[in-house]
Amino acid sequence: MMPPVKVLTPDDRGYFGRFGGTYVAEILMPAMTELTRAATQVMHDPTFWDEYLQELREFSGRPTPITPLKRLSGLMEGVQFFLKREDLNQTGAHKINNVIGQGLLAKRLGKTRVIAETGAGQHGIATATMAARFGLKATIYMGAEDVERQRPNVFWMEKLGAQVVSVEDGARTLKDAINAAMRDWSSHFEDTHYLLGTACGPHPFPMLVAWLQSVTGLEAREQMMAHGGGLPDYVYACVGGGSNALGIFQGFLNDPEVKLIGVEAQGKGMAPGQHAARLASGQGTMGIAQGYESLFLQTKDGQMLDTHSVAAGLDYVGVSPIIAYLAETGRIQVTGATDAEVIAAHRVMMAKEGIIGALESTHAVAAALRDARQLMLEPSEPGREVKILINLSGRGDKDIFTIAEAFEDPSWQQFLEHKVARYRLKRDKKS
Amino acid sequence: MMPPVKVLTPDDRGYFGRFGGTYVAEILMPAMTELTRAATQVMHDPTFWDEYLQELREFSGRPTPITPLKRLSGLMEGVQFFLKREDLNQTGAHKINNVIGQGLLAKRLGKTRVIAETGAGQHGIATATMAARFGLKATIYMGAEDVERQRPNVFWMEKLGAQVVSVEDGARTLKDAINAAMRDWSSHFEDTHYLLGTACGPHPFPMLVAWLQSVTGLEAREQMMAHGGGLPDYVYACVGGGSNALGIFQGFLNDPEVKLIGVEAQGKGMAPGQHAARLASGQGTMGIAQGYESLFLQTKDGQMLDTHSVAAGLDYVGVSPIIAYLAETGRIQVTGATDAEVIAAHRVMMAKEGIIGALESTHAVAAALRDARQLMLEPSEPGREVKILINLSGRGDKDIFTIAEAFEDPSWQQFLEHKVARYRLKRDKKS
Amino acid sequence: MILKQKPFSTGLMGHVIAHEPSTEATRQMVAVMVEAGATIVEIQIPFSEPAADGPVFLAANHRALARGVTYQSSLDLIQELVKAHGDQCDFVVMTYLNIPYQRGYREFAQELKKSGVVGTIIPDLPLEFSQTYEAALQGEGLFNIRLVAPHGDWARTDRVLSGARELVYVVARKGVTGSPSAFNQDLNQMLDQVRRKTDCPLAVGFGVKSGDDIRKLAGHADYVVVGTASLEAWMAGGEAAFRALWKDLGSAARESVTGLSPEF
Amino acid sequence: MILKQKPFSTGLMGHVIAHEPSTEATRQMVAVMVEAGATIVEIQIPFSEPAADGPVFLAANHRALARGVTYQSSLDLIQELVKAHGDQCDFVVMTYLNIPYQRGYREFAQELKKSGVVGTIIPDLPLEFSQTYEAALQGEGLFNIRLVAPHGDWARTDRVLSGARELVYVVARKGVTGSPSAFNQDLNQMLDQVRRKTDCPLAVGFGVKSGDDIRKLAGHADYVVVGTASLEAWMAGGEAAFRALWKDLGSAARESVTGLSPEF
Ligand SMILES: Cc1ncc(COP(=O)(O)O)c(C=O)c1O
Ligand SMILES: Cc1ncc(COP(=O)(O)O)c(C=O)c1O
Repeated sequence: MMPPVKVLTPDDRGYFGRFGGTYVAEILMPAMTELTRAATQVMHDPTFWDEYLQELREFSGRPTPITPLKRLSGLMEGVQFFLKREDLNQTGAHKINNVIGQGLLAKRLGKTRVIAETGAGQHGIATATMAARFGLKATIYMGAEDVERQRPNVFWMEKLGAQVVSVEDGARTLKDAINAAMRDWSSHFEDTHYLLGTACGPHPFPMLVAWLQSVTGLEAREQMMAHGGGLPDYVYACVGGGSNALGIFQGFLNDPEVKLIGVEAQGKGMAPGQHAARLASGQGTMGIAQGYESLFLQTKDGQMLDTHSVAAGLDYVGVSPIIAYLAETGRIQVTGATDAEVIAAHRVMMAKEGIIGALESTHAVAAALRDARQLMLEPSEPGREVKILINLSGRGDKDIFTIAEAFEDPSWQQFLEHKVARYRLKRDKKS
Repeated sequence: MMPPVKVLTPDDRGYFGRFGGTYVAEILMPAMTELTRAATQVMHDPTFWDEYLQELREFSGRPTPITPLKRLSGLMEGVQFFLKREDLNQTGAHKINNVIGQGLLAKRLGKTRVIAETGAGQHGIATATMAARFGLKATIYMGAEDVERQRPNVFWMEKLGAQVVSVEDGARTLKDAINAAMRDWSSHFEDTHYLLGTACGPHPFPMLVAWLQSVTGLEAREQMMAHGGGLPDYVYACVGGGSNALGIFQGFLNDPEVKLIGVEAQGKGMAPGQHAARLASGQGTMGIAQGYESLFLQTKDGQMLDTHSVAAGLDYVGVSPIIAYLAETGRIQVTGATDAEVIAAHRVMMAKEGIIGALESTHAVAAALRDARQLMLEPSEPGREVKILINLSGRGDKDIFTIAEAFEDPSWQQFLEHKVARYRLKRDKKS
Repeated sequence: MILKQKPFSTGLMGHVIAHEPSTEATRQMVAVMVEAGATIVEIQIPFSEPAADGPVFLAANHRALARGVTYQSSLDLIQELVKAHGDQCDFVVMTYLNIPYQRGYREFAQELKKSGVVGTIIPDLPLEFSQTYEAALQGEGLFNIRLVAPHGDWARTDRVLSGARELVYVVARKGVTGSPSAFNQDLNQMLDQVRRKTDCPLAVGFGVKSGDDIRKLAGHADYVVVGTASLEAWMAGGEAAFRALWKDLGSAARESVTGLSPEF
Repeated sequence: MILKQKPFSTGLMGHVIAHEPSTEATRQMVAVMVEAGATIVEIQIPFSEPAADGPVFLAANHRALARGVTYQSSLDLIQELVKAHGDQCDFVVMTYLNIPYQRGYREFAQELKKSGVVGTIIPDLPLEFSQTYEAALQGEGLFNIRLVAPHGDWARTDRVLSGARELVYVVARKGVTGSPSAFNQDLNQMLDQVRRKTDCPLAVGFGVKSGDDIRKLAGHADYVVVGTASLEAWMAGGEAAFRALWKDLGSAARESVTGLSPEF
């Protein structure tokens, strides 16, 4: 079955309402046009979708399951939690969906190399993985700050054969990695596909990425109907760029009784620079940057602000034009979760359900738990249980350093000290 | 569909041929009898198998896919490689199958606590995960050597709510952890289920674990018939205790044209103490230890030898009585792979297929690649391609420390030094 | 025509980033440029995401913002520089679209007008989205300099050129500012082809770093833009090195003819 | 009956690990035990996987193996000790099944016989698998001491007791060697119940550490086995502490009656 592309088709300038567009250097415009044409073509080609699904099935184990959270549901009266398990994908996050889709597209376009930005490292790993499997060269741009936070991912990307470039510019995070990738692309678009990792950036990326990620939502709806006792009342998903949220939301856009809740990173609080909540804070303002028009955290002059989140993958200054559009139309609501709420929710998920979610995804869990606890949620039919579906976009193994630090785990610190001492000894012996 | 238990049913003393039995202290014998009765019961109860499959589907994302390895296959003429992707399970290995099955059984038996031994940490993580989800207490015994090698897994087990006990006895690896778990069990069998992680130990564990793991083989056979163009000619699986190998082999036991190859750890070479190849080395001799009669690496006096493998999960002195039995009957063959072959195969899998396998599982890959390269493999019908199915029992994220060391990665070492320096600074500030 | 001077020999177009590396340095740099014969100076208002700029300008943008340079302080400096040199040279603003977007295109145009600037260059504003912005500028009698790039899509370039006004900026190669370009046959052929499609003079930028480069463009380019090389000279050798560079550029430019047809 | 002495007051059964902590220490320990009145000495042949032993014996087994103690050197020492003390006391071997298994049960029995040992204790040999092994011992006129444990499955205990010979080892509690046991009513009731099912004298082991423990078992146990406490005393205070412990054990044992019926 082809996904319902109609719902999320932009106008012919690449706009969703007043959000979108293609604001890139002239040198890139033909590449954007070529890509738009190719994207539009495959979006109407059922054989592409089939090829895409087959690769996801064979390589990534799709469909991912829906897991009922029995113990968590037991904690609160009248509430049933379900997780959509994108963490069980190859490479441990939803990112692989988009990557495989764009990888197939890149091959159709005859490209021999892909480049990508990455924040949490998940998109970078996914891209490096796909490139290895498809026999493409890969260069991954990653903010120096994120390289530091997510070193294990860097290690694997390199071992998968990708070149990882640490981006030292600006805030040294995701937005700077995007700029760097764009710079590379403007020199190499002829043989290189820019494999953007979220539903942001210049048109056609938001449309293309959202379409590819819709596989999550289509599966989830079918699974809820078959095993979950019907449609959920609420769907929660974290919003970094917006791709995992759009992925799952698209399964339910035509079900008005299903409330769709995006969750942004409220970081350390609402002071500018301390969070990455573009919508939930009310602080995001219309702007044009990173190739598209949307809401950004910026000064009145239009300079992008620094952002913060414990989750590298949500630590981003802009937001998908499609998310901004759906929020403006009221079809989705956007809330947030703070670092502290996320660490607490992470603990609960581990201890009660045995699931180690990515810190990004745990934002959705934290907000759902909070809203349910505050009795803010109501079933669409009175008297029924409230069914809450949360998109667990990724797994948390990658976050071990961050989480060990958040918990101030002393044995982890000792372990690292011991390792380092051993490396030193070995080096000293050699020299 | 219930798995074909008949094939692997032991005699009433728990023996498969001349291998098996229940050699435990008198205090534990009633617990063993109770467990044997319960295991036998559920093995004939289709509702149990259904409940088991449902939990695996909902929580672990089964069925796991079969991935055709196109680029690897392209390297050699006339060979097609397929992977069975147990690495895509919840917690990243086949271990969760057995754990969920035994967890359901423990609940049927009214136990409120589980204990487990762990080598690589995968079984410990899986047990801690299941215990969190099922609301059971958990204690995990782990050789001190393995605690050191697999610290990330220890960290997660603790965060999942399990108590991890570092076992300082003996060689401080898997066998010592099993002894320690047995000691705990002999004090606490009334409320505690010993959740043994592989198809070893006293009867009924080999039978029970093999039966639960057969889910892999049943899926694999069906998938190969549906998408793989028919039965494989060869099935490769690594053999630590033997559970993943038995899991996949059971799908094909009744297909005599399918050759089943177990792969042991040949470590640094064939000198005693340098490997864990009980069968492949010809050095394993009949013995009784760890609760069962089978082949062990031991001195003429009957003292167990130290073993070595780069993969903690294969570094074990005994072998499943069922593996020993099937090898004796000639239904399976057992070969090995050295540490060096494994590191090389790991590299190839990452660079060519984008898959980061566990070092344990990579033993199977390494042997299959070597045997294929040496043109030792033949199709069951002349003229056809040779189809090789490899069981990828787990993913390799957990092995980052080991692999980074094997590759002598300098940036990883720098990263750790940097982390340690930062922890020190923070501590100094506090004090 | 808004631009004051039409070059008979190759025109020089200088580039500075407002207040970078310091306000005084910007003043001195512009003075030297004008002295060396620059007839257009492009002043960049810093932006946090200068997507079309290479490492040197990227770092300079960020340094300027970190030092507290704002839109307003940039405009103030521009106004001062126009006052000082406006009789000898035209000033244009180079910046990214988000800067005018935040101001409002109308207000932005009015403020530029007031400061004495004649036009703008916005590298992240493709033709498709330029209508409102260009109209706002035009409303104040200013113009937007369109960019043409060597992507090989001539149908597109035709569309870009069809509404171009005053000056066309021809990007010498793929990529971003700051890397060397090969000023060769291919580029000159492209310039000649562009010229057949427009009456506007052609400014060539991206990678021009010496008098030699200018000489290679003789007969094909009407203006050359010297950006990164100019800032690099200042950063490496201060005013002396900067002056030496512009002396070389100036004499090469004076010796070189433009590509404008005789009847221009 | 093979066992030489039937106790009227509570019998003392000592435990040593061959050559542990040293050969000389083992010699001295056995001498002190016999002097204090032990009539059975249990000598453990070290095994790498002593699954029924707690931390103290576990470590001792591994230390002994690390020092090079072998099956043969253990047998040699046993033979020497039987020569020295065999007139006052019986010796039994305690080890795990893999040791006789490697030797071959027949050969093992012959070698034990030759060394002068009268029986064995094999903690990891359940009734179900004991037939061949026990038959091999019996063939040489030796016996295997069966273990009974407080798991509450009396039907099973009946089966264990039904073929028991010479002595039954009653494990005082769940778990492994080396932890303290509560020598209380429950245990004594269990001992009495076991006694009703067998004619063999009952040795109680696991956790006996003092004369007081022995007094609490008076009238119920026929032998007490002192294992971990004995080795611990030696390790902590050498011969002096060891002698003091056994003096206490000896006098408590002499004061305590056994649970054997008067007609025994
Ligand atoms: C696990 C996970 N979830 C969510 C995100 C946020 O991205 P998006 O909003 O595009 O889903 C990331 C980004 O790296 C991620 O790794
Ligand atoms: C990934 C993986 N594969 C294989 C094994 C070996 O165990 P078995 O032979 O029981 O499958 C382990 C053990 O920890 C493991 O973690």
